[in-house]
Amino acid sequence: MNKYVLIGGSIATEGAIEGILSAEKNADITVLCGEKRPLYSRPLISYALEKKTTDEKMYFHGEDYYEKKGVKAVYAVAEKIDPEKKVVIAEGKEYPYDELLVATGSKPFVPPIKGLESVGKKHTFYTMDDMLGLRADLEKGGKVLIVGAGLIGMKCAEGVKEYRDDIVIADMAPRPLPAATTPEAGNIVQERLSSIIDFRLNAALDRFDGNKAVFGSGEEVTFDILVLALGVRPQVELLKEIGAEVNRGIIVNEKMQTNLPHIYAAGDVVESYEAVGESKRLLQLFPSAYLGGKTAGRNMAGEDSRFLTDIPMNATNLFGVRIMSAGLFVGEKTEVTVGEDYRALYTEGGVIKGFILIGESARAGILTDFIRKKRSIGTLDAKELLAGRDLSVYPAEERRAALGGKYEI
Amino acid sequence: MKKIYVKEEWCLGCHLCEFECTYANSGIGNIVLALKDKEIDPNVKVQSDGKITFAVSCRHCDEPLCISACISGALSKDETGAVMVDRSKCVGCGSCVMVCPYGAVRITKEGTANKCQLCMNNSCGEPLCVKKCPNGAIVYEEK
Amino acid sequence: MIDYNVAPFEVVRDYDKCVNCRVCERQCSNEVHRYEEGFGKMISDSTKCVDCQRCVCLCPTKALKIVPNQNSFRPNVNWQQKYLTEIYKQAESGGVLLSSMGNPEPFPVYFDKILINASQVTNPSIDPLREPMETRVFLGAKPQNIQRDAEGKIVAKLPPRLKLSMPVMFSAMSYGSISYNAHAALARAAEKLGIYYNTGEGGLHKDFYKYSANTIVQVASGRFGVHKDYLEDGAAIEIKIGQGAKPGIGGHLPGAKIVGDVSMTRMIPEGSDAVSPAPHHDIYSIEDLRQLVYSIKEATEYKKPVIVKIAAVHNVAAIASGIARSGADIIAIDGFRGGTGAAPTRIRDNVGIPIELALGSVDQRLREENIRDNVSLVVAGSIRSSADVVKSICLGADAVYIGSASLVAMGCHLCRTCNYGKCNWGIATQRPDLVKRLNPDIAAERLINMLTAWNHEIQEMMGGMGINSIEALRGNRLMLRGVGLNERELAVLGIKHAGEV
Amino acid sequence: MLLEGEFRIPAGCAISAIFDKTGARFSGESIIDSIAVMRDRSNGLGGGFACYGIYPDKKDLYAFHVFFTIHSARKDFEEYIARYYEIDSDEDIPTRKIPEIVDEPEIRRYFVYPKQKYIDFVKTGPDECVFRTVFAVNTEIKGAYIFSSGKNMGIFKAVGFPEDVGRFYRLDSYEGYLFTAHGRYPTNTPGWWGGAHPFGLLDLSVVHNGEISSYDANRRAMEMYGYKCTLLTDTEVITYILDYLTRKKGLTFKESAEVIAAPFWTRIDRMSETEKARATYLRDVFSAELVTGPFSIIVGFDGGVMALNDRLKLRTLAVAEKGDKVYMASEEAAIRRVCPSFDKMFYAEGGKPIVYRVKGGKQ
Repeated sequence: MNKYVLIGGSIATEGAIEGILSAEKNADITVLCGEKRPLYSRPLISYALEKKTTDEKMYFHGEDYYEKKGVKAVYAVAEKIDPEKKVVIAEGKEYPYDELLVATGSKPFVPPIKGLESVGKKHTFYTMDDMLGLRADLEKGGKVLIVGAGLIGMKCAEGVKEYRDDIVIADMAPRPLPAATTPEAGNIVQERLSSIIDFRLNAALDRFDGNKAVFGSGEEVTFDILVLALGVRPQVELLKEIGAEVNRGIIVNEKMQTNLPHIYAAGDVVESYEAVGESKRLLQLFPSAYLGGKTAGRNMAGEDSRFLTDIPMNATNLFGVRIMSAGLFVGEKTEVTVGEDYRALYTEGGVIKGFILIGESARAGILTDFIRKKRSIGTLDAKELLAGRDLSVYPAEERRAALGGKYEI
Repeated sequence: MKKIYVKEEWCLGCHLCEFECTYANSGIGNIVLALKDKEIDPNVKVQSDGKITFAVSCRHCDEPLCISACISGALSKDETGAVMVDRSKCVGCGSCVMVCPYGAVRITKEGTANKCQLCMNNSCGEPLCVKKCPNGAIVYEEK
Repeated sequence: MIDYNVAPFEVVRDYDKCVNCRVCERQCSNEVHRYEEGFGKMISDSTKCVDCQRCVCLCPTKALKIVPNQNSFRPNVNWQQKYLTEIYKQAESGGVLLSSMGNPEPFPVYFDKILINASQVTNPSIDPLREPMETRVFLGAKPQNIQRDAEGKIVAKLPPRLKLSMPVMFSAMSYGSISYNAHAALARAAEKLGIYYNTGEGGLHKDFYKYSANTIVQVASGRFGVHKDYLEDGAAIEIKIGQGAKPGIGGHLPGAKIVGDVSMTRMIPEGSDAVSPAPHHDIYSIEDLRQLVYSIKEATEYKKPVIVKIAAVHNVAAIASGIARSGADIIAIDGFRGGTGAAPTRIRDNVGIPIELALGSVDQRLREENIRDNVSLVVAGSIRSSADVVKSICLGADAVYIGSASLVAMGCHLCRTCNYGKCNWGIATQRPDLVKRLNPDIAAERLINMLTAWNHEIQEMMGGMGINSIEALRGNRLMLRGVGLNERELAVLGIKHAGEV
Repeated sequence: MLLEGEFRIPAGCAISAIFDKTGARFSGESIIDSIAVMRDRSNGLGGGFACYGIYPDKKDLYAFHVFFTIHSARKDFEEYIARYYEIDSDEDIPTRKIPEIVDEPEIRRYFVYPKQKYIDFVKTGPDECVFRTVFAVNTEIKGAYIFSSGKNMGIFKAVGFPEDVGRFYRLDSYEGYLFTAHGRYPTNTPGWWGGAHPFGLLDLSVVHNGEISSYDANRRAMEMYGYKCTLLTDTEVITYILDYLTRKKGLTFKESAEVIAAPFWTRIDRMSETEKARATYLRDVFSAELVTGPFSIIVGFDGGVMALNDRLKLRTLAVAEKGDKVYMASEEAAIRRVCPSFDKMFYAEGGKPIVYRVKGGKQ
């Protein structure tokens, strides 16, 4: 019977467990969990901070998930992989494997900034521990500066809002969510949130001086609590040192295999096939991690499964503003604004490449499906698709089949 | 598993299913009290391509994208394979809406996800849209 | 110009219950209901209502009811309101009044004045749940002499006949007068039940040739849709001379209904009126009929029974006797309450006689002339229940035709406006959006359910009489008694009055 | 109160029969003993016997047994008969005066044969002549009633308990190869002599126990074929059906039984194709002659006897054999009384005819 070892205890690992078990009931699975916590959902930390959910609900499949699945959970940090002996060494102990998954995820990026050591209360915002630490400080009170207006920074701000109203978010970029959205969308978000958040944009950090942040412009911001949300970096070391092919992330094929035999990788740590750009890409998304992990798991258990429909996508809700996007923002752009809402559709040769919806976004999944399937929009009008959509936009036979149950879209 | 299927050639576009669905999930024992002067937000929606109408509700996919995208564990499959939603867990992020190819999941005005659960967690026993469809356009069967 | 017409019905909406779902609005082809934005409520225009009950049935909160309009002209036993309104209509239009389905006027319903017998003590009743209870019937002529072969064995060769699992068939209703889906349902049900349905004078749609083993094809005065394959496809061929709802009158299907497949099936151009002449223009006498019967038999190599259908009129017995000698295998008699897709109101309500009396005299007459074995008798014209079936069999019928009852099973509420072509139940219409409302899967199942139930009831009644085979019921008039009937009526029916020994 | 024939009487009954397979003749005494056992199945309102082989020296002549209930009737009858028949001889039927039998009519018998020109006129043979005469007399001559019309056989019946009727008619003085007996339990009538059973037409006689539910269907069919049901009794219509099927349609007694107590469709549908075709043919063509409801009958005919139960076997009929003798009766006791030890004994199954014929056929 195969021994499966999974390094990392998050979504990709969950996917892998489901994948392996779907192919091999009561398989022998060991999870090496460096974070020393049962499986929980990282994206929930901001909601927990915001008290939209509770700490125990963050264990979103229950604290006993591993037990329920019959998986051995070892709360230890993996330090080394020996591909010859086919063992993983974690905190001195050896864990032999037949098939190995590396889902080490990523860790927050903290650049070398002058005077950072002089800051008293500083946090990153990535793990449950980060959240708990930040929450402890927030409860004691104090003004918050968040450096980084990306998704993590913004969601963090939403959580912090629960504790005090004066939040400053600084970013060297000219607008919030620089990576996840387009300039147009970013501006709209900034506009709609400016009344709530004190944005400092185009603001490159120069140095810290105790409780003072000094920007290149000479502008100064004082704070009690600092949150650094400057993005994350894949933790590729374990594989890099044994010669895996690594770019920014570990390179895997559509079966989630690394170039090393019996070693798979999935989740935030990989650069995997992305269907819109049709190239390897570092996606670091929740569904990508889960489905990537599941694909890996199935292949580890001897099936032949390929993950070919992975695309960038994001859905979130910032201070009541719903932001949804998928695909790539390339090709011909069609924009509409309805009241405060903003919608944009990107097409290339009648095929939808991407979209952004701010505000109303009912049945957006239909657009996502067009992207995934590279289905031509044919005679459909992009503006109408943005105005609203339902099953009537699918080709009749596909729709009939879907409703008749013969075929899944 | 037993699923809801739509025979669009028999759909009359009468929209009864939408009202019966709302009633079924209202938790109110009387249809008038359940619907009178209320905005309805049913789990089944009658849609039309201009020529033909059809009632759309959750397809309960074998590999539901909504579940793989759900960050809160609010969406899950029950033992029968039906996709169920635990609204107390949902944080309303909208990932399910973003991925559902049928547009069959929505965020309600309470800010959490909702969808067809085959009337399994209400008192109807069988999906009321099926039971009340006047023309057999919605069926509940094994395929 | 003054509008003299008074809405016969009133739509009553309970606004406490109405939830503005607008289902009634979407379901009413007569556009009675409308949602009034400003008002924020549904409103109804009663003048357009035909009381088909579609909205009442579909209203999820049962907020609707249709009641007779209480508005009344000054009461007058002689000049009833109906006569006045009819005159107003004619004064306005100058046209013949049309209506549909059977005669609704208060003539006696003899079935309701006849009671059925049951066994007590001297002769045990039979429990259909424990003992066999046979309802199989064969229709067709009976051979006069028995042939035996060399070894003296009976030569078991019978004239062409129909085999029924129970003594009920679906009456002639043409594709055109009723919808494709209605025909589909009738055909499927007939096949499943082991009985027959009848094309009427509309021809046979190509899709339904697969039900040929359970199809009776009709040849009527218009000869619409009649061709070689059609005749050869039927299990039996019915020559339609007359129809209970409009004896002596031809048919008229307006061009509006002659669309697409209907025109193809009838083999006449789209949009042209389908006018069936009053008589067959090759049948001006009984001997002409005999010639048609035999030309049809020749054309089909004597393989199929030929039915001659007539309306029940005053001298029906003499006519039947003539037909029994014409070579026909089956005589179908349609009583004056028989339904129709459209008939002149005056004819429908004033011409013909009740089927019970017609049957009473025809069966007796054929027996007196010793020609009852030449033919089987099928009666029609408002058979409403299994009891009507049993009473018909006891009076001497071999089987019955049901038309209206089958439509009712499919949802018809006898609003009697088939002639408008806007049937909300998808039955008597060709409008695709309305036809769609009749799902043949459901309609066929309802037909099957109804007749299955009727058959159980027939068996219960037979068992009660100590009869376990339907043959023993045929013409068994001693099993019937009349109530409130006079000597003449009893004599014609050939039954005694209740209480007589 | 209406007389028999003016309305229909449901009746319960006792029947029995004794038959000699060799055709050897024996005294009518034993049949009286047999039927007497079942006294409580009768109520004194009718009893009678059919006796075969009792007129060996006049066996080619038709023996008319006639009741005259009014004085003028005999004259009318004899004038009528004289017109169409050669009358060989006629006499009062000898009876024994006993207190149990009262209100007797004038009872006579005539040995006759149709005149040639009558036979020529009717064309279909002397039996048909007699058939017509019986109906003419019984319907047209008030007060005259032919209750027996076969050759070398005779029916004797009266109002009273059968054993008394037997003694009244001196049955002990007759010898025949077949005797059938009937004791009657009519439920609502004084009963009259003509209404007692057996019922006969030509040499066919029927004793019947039961009440059939198909009566009017059968009656109206028979009347269409020229029979007149004057008594409105089951026995009468069954007799006519048998006469119609055997004499007019040429069916065998077994085939007739298959018509009267037809096999159920469920059974027919399981038969071989040829059998199925035959059975279907009989049921379809003679559907009006199917008899439903409870009955057990014993049919006497020239040279044989048939027992038949209805298709559901709602009445019992015991049959026993001893040597050349065959015994039949509603109750086993009635057989044991006259035949304490038998070779075999069985009960007639529903719808399965039991036919015995004299070795060598007709007498």
